[in-house]
Formats: sequence, structure tokens, C-alpha cells
Amino acid sequence: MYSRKVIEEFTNPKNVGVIEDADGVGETGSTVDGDIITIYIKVNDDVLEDVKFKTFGCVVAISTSTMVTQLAKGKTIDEALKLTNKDVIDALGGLPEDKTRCSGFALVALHKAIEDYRGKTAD
Amino acid sequence: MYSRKVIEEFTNPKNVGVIEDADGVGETGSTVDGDIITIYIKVNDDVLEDVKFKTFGCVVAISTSTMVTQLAKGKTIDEALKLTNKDVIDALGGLPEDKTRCSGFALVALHKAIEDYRGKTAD
Amino acid sequence: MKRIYMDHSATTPVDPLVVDSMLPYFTEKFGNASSLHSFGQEASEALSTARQQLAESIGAKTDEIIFTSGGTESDNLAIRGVLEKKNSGKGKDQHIITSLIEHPAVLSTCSFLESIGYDVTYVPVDSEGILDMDEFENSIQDNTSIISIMHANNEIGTIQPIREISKIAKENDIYLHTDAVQTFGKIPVNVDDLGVDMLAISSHKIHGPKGAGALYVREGTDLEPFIFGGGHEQGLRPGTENIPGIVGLGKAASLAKERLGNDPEHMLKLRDSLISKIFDSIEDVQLNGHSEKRLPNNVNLSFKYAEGESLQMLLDVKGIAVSTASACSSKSKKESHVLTSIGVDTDYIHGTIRISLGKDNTMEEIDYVAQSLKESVDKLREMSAISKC
Amino acid sequence: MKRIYMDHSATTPVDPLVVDSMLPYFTEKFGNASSLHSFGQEASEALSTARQQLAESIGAKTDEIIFTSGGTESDNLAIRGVLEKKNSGKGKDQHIITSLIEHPAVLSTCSFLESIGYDVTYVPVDSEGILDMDEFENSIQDNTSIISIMHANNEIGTIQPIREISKIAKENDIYLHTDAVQTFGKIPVNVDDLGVDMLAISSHKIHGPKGAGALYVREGTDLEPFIFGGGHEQGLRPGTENIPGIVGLGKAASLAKERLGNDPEHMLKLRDSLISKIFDSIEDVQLNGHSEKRLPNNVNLSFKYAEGESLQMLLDVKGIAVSTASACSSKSKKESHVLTSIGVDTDYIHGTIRISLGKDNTMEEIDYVAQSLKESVDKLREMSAISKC
Ligand SMILES: Cc1ncc(COP(=O)(O)O)c(C=O)c1O
Ligand SMILES: Cc1ncc(COP(=O)(O)O)c(C=O)c1O
Ligand code: FES
Ligand code: FES
Repeated sequence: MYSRKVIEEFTNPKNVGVIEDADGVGETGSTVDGDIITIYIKVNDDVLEDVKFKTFGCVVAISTSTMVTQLAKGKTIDEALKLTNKDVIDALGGLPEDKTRCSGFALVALHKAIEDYRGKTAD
Repeated sequence: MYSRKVIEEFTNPKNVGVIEDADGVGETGSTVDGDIITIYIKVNDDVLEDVKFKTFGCVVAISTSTMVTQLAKGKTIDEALKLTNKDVIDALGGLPEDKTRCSGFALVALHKAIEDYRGKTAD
Repeated sequence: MKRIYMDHSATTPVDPLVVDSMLPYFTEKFGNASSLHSFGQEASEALSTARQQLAESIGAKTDEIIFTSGGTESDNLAIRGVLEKKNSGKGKDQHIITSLIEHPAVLSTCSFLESIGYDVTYVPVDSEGILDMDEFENSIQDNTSIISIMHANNEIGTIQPIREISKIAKENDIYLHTDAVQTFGKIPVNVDDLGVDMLAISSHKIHGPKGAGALYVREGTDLEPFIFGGGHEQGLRPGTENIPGIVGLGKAASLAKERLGNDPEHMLKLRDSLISKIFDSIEDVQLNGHSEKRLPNNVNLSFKYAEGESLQMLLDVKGIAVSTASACSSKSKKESHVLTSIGVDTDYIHGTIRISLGKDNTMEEIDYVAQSLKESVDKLREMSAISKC
Repeated sequence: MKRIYMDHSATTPVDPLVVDSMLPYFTEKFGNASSLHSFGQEASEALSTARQQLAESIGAKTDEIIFTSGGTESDNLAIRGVLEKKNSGKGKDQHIITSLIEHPAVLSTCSFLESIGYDVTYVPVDSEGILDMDEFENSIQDNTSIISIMHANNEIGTIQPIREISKIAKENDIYLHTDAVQTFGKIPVNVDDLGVDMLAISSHKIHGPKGAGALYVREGTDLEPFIFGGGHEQGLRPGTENIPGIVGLGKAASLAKERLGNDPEHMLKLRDSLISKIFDSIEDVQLNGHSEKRLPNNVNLSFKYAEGESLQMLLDVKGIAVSTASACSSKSKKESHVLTSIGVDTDYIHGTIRISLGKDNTMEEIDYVAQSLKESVDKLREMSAISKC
């Protein structure tokens, strides 16, 4: 049901953790839904120097979280914003069809983190 | 489904045939029903000296026919009239429950043959 | 005693290759296909493979295959699934067209539906068992929801003109279901060539295991389940999937497709040889069904003056398994509705047997059967009170 | 990697003795049980033997066993069979009582029946999953036709007081059906002790093959079939009988009965050891279901801060097969209706797994599973954004 790649990423997730002095933090989900994804970013010269996550949720929630952090890390903010749901799914070698909606949550958290960063720097 | 005894009697029926100068003949069934049993008797001194049958019909029809002739042969008419459906079924080692109704046809044919004989001798 | 099985329309031995394909799924890969873990995934992969095999064998897409417990359930699902579908808006003011010679799986379903308020037309057939096309066309109503006509009859082997029936169904925008339980593996069965919306298959008739079947459901055909439970088989057939059974069905289907070039021809040769041997040696016998539009493995014969069950039993004693159309029951001799519908004479109707060949029958067996049949018919006629009437 | 299967409530491996008992019926004794010839008689004898084995194992008479394709079909037949029986005179003005925590085979059947006009009461359960007896008794109406309460729940393993329920059913002259799919083979199941009129069994849960099941129907219980076709199984279940499947079910049932003295005790020991190991090593965990009235093989746990599917998957990677109650779907996370009904906390509900033991599990496996579970929970909590909330 899950691709080999999904299981691999899920079992050995990269970038797990909190960035204590994060420049931006974004969260999606709720305890009621049973999925909560938090993404932390550290920005340097418009580049996402570090991206980390903390996720409570299912296999899709965790594997998309780690994949989004990996895809975003090292990219400029504009590049990161261009990442699509499809990019995440493709990087995971596909997701079961009935999970595609959920696959967007991690990306939304990233976007929220970037918004948070922009909100702060706009001050 | 059928007992070994039924199959044996059915496969090697005794007393098949017509008694050309029968003292009594009895028939049950119809072509529409698909079962026709004819029983012929030869009576000597109130004893059924010979009993024969011709039957078109199913396994039950044939095996009860031959069994009735065997049971009746050598008996006095009164003894023969005392034969019951149960006697026939028992002698056959049992019959499937849903065939017990049909099992009586051959006996009825015997009774008719005896009636026929009595009718004739009463004349 | 060597036994000869010639009752393949009743059921078939499972092909050893099919048994082999099933075995791992009992003790090793025994998972529930709904489970996420590795055991479950093995089962769900097996299910996909079987679905693909079956789909390919009838020219369908994998999504169009619903696995069931057998042919009976498939027929029930097809007819009731269409009628009971929600939002049809029509309620019980719906009409069903079927034929007088369908299998009880269809006929009993229709009479149940009639009893709860649906309207059913049973179209008659001619003396060879072919649907009366005029009556069929005339029976179509504005509220006709489904037409269910079998591909070939299980007793007399007559093959219906499903393609023509399909044209008429399409013109009138009515779903067409066909019961292909007897045809699959014997004549080509392709859902697009036939133009059907639904098609029923039974595993045990094609050298697959008993307890498995399938319903082909053309994409876009709106069905409701008629058994309720978990959401298996696209919500149309709940219950833990019978993985070994379905694996066996998939394998049997692909073998049947592969062998379609050889087996039916072989059976046809045996069939025609048997028929001519019987007609050469026995008098007062008739072949029921169609001379050409006939399953390659079906021989349905009626003998005057020799009762069917007795004939069958005498053959059984000689090690030969065939079936009889008329079955004795406590109340009265039940006549086959198929033989009655094609108008078989009363003199003949009770003396009917069906010989249905399989791919492994041989010409030697045919000789023995023809010979045994003659002996048995002679013996019964000898015994019969009406043989000289 | 050695794999450890602890999902026996989903399905079980078929016992090798059961497979052996089935094998002859695929290729040698492959007849159709309705056929009169020797092949058919072999099949029908096998059917009788299996019926006897099953009947004996639950204290029933052979005539009271109806073979089906599985537990789902048995549940459908019980409930719909009673309601749809002809001449009930009541029509759709009939009432059904069931519980909130039944298997979908019962719940979906009931909601279908509701949708076509029947009246259904879903009786709640307490926080350990035991039926609320007061509400149950109060729910009885003059037109209540059937009560369907499961013997034990498939998720949390709670065993219902069927005998007490039966007393009330009898006082009110209402048929009682119980779904014993999870209890048979784990605790004693005797139809007279339980006092039920109908009882559903599924073969693949007791080391029998998938695709077979049975419904016990007490003599005198008036049922209608809900699948239509030939008159098999006393007219209640048409379709060519799945002989190998039924033979396997019969064998599995008699083995289950035989082993009732040993297997459950073994599972109970493993179960209690596993529970105590987990509670000793992991914090923020709760056991769902009843502490005593519980299946000997059921462990249903909820972990705070660790999601069920993820937990299950981490265990799967370690070769351990367990199941999760909450399944992800496209629309929203579907919560188990059972966990909701017993009022499991939101903090816990998404972190639920079910470990269901089998007779062949070992204490060594229990140690490994307890250890792996701790590691996996730790790992997920480490990763979880809410573990410190
Ligand atoms: C034409 C036809 N339809 C349906 C069936 C029922 O199939 P099954 O026995 O698999 O339920 C049969 C066989 O009995 C059949 O010959
Ligand atoms: C309690 C209960 N009832 C019914 C069923 C359905 O049985 P089956 O899968 O054999 O249809 C199951 C198993 O899935 C079950 O656990
Ligand atoms: S339910 Fe898991 S991400 Fe949606
Ligand atoms: S039908 Fe054969 S004796 Fe009645």
C-alpha cells in the first residue's frame, strides 16, 4: 500500500526536531483530527538554512513532513514556495490515492512558517 | 443418498417381466408423472405363486417394485395384504426421506392386482 | 473401477496448477487483505493479481471486477444491485426482463422481486432454446431497468444471441446482465464484444475452487450492494476476502483463456462423436437444444421409455457420472423448467440426461459411455411397462 | 527477518491439519453435493460430516447448521432472515435491537434496514464495553422482532452477558442472534448455555479457510433466505456448496473445541504478561475494554502522543503484525465507533492499536513485542509536536 520510499522516509525521518531560535514556525492540524505538524525554519539571506519538524500523526503525516523539510532545506524562500503537493508525492514515490488530501498538510505548515517569518521581518 | 441395498436391488432386479396368463394385474402411475408400475400375480390356492413387475420410473419406483414382488411371492393373499410401506422400506435398508411417498406406489399396484384377481374370481 | 466424470456443467475438478497457486495462501500468506501490515499486503497483492488475471481473461478493467462467493451470488448482486440502487427515483415501479430458461439463481431472484412488488417479464424461447427476439423486443417498457439473459443454458447448452440483445438494450438505454457461468472457458467471453454491462462467472465451473465467483460491472454502472458489512470490493461485497479462493479463480481464469484455442475444439470433437454413436445405436432418442448454437461440451438427450434418474444411476454403477434433468421429490416429479419451456414431449421429458464434457475426457471414454448408455437404455426399456405402448 | 503475527482477530493462518482435510476435495472428491452420482455422494458425505463436526462443537443439532460464505453473510442472514420472513404479518412495522459496538456486518445491515423503513435501537455500552442492561430492557417494544448482540467485540474484546440478555429476550418472546465470530475457539460457545436462537461463526477466525462460515439456527426459528437460487442448505443459502471450505471449517471447529482446554489458557498467560510488561515500561497508556470479561487473546491499547497507524507501521518494520483501530481516509480520520462508544479520550483515541494473540504465539515473542512497542512509542513521541503540550 505504501511505497518502499514512504516506509523508508517514515522509518528514518530526517530533520526531526525543534529549532529553538527559529525565524518562523508553522503548524497545521489539530488533536481532534489526530494529525499535528509543526515546521520550524531558520532563514539566512533569503535561504532556508535549516528546516525541522515535529509531527504527531499517521505515516503520511510523518513521511510528508520529513520530505517537505528535505525538499525545502537549502532553497530560497521563493523556490520553497513553488514546491507543489505533486513534488512531495513524487519525491515519496507516490502515495495511496485516498491519502492525497492529507499529503498537503506538511506543505501548508511550511507555508505558514514562511508567512510567520515574513510577518516578523515585515515588523 | 440411496442405500447400498437399494442400488443392489435396482441394478439387479428380481421378477422383472410380464405373466402372460396372470390371475391379476395392477397398475399405478401415469406417463405424465413419469412413473408407471404394473404388477402381475399368479395365484394358486390363495398363495401368490408368482409375482412379476414391469416399471417405468425412477430408482425408487424400480427398487420398490422388485422388493414388493419378492416380499409378496409365496405369501397368502391375506399375508400379502398385510405388507406395509414400512416393510418395503425396511427391506430396502431405508429410503431417502423425501421419497417415502413414492415408495408406496408398488404396494398399491400389488393391492390393485389382488383386487383385480378378487374381482375376477368373484365373478 | 476407473470412474469417468462427464458432469462438468455441475462442477469441475480443480486444476492441479490452480491448487498449487492457492496453497501458499492458507498457511504462509494468510493475511487479511484489509490489514496494513506485511501479511495483509501479501494478501492484497494476491487479490490485485487475481483481479488482473480475471479482468484480462474477459477483456475488462480491473476496477470492473467484483469478487463474490459464486455464480449465484453474482447473479443476485447484478439484478438486485441495479434495482435497489439508491436515488434511482423509480422505487419498485421498475421492470425486469429475463427468460423462461434462466438458472434458478436468476429465476428465484426474479420471483422474489416480483413478490415484493417489482414487475418481471419472462420471455419464452423457441424449441431449440433460443430467445424469442420479437417477444423480447415487445416486452421492453419505459420502466425496464435491467435485462438478464444467460449466455448459454446450463441444461441444454443453447447459446443466446447476446450481441443482438445488447443492441436492443443499448437502443433503449437498459442495463444488460448475462450469466456466463457456463460459457466462460468454453466459448470466447469478452465483455465488449458481447456488449454487456454485467456478467457473472463461477470459479468451480472452470477448474477453479468452489466458493469463489465474480461479477463484471461495467464502469459507470450504478449498483448497490445487497449484502451489508465492511466496505470491501468497492463497497459492493463485504466480508473478509476469500484470498485462496480468489487466487484460484484468477489462475483458473487465465488458464481457461489460454486454453480456449484447444480445449473447446477437443470437447466439440468428443461431443459430436458421442452424439453420432448414440443416434447410430439407440432408437427413440432426441437431442435437446440447438444443433449449432450449442456449448461444445453439452449433450442433452431424451430417451423414450427410459427414466432419467434410473438411467443416470445405471451409468453411475458403471462408473460414469452424468446428470439428470428431472429430479424426484416428495411431492411430485419435478420437471425441468428448461425442458418444459422448449416443449419436450411428455413421452421424452422424464427420460432426460445431460452429459457435459471436460477438457480431460478422452475418445476412449466416449466409446465406453456410448456403449454403456446403450446397455442401460436397453435394460430399462426391457423393464419398462410402457415400452411397448 | 522472523515475522511475528499478532493480528488473529483479523484472520488466522489455516491449521495444517485443516489444509490436509481440505486437499482431497479439490482434485479427487470434487463433486457437486447436489449430484446423485458417486462424485456427488462423496461431496454430500463430506458436507454431512462437516455439519456434524460444527454442530457438535457448539452443542447444536446438524439440522440447525446453515453453511454460508463467512461471518458477514451469517449476520446478514440472521437479521434479514427473521425480518423478511414471509407471513410475519408485521411487514416493515418491526423493530430491531442491537448495540452501538457491533461489527459492521450487523451495523450496516441494521442501517440498511432502517433506510428501508424498519425501526432500529442501538443500545449503548458502558466505558468497558458492556451492554447497558437497563437501556436494553427499556428498548424492547411490542413489535421487536430480533435482538442482535455480539458475543464478544472484535476490537476491545469485551464479552457480553448473552445469557442474561437471552433471559430477557425469552421473557419477551423475541429472537436472539449473537455474533460469535470472535468468541468461538476462545471461550466456550454452547448454543443452549447461551440461550440463543441464532449464532454466527466465521471459519477464518478459527484457523479454518477464508470463504466459509455458518449460521446456527435453532429448530423452530422461522427464517427466509436473502440470497436466491437453488434450494441448498434447507432453502436458506443457495449456490453450489464450497465443499473444501466447509470441510475445512468443520475440521477447524472440531479442533477448536478440542483445544479449548489449552489454547485459551496459553493465550491468557501471554496476554496478561504483555499487558503488565507494557504498563511497566511505557507511560501514558491505557487498556481499553473490560479487565475481566475480556477475550483471552485481546489487548487493545491507547497511547497518548503516538498515532496508531504510525505505531503499527513501526512495528511492521520490525516484523510484528498488529492492527490499528483508526484508519486514515481521504476525508477525515475515521475514528473507531467502538472506541467512541466506550468514550475513549481524544488524547488517546488516535493512538490505539489492537494486539490479538494466537495459539502459536510464544512468551519469547511477547518479550520482543513489548520491547519493540516501547521503542516505537518512544520514537513517535520524540517526533511528536504535542508530546510536551
Ligand atoms: C448458468 C448458471 N448460473 C448460475 C449458477 C450458480 O453458480 P454457483 O453454483 O457458483 O452459485 C450455475 C451453476 O450451478 C449455472 O449453471
Ligand atoms: C465480530 C465480527 N463479526 C463479523 C465478522 C465478519 O466475518 P467475515 O470476515 O468472515 O465476513 C468479523 C470479522 O471480520 C468479526 O470480527
Ligand atoms: S489522516 Fe493522516 S495525514 Fe491525514
Ligand atoms: S418420482 Fe420416482 S417414484 Fe416418485
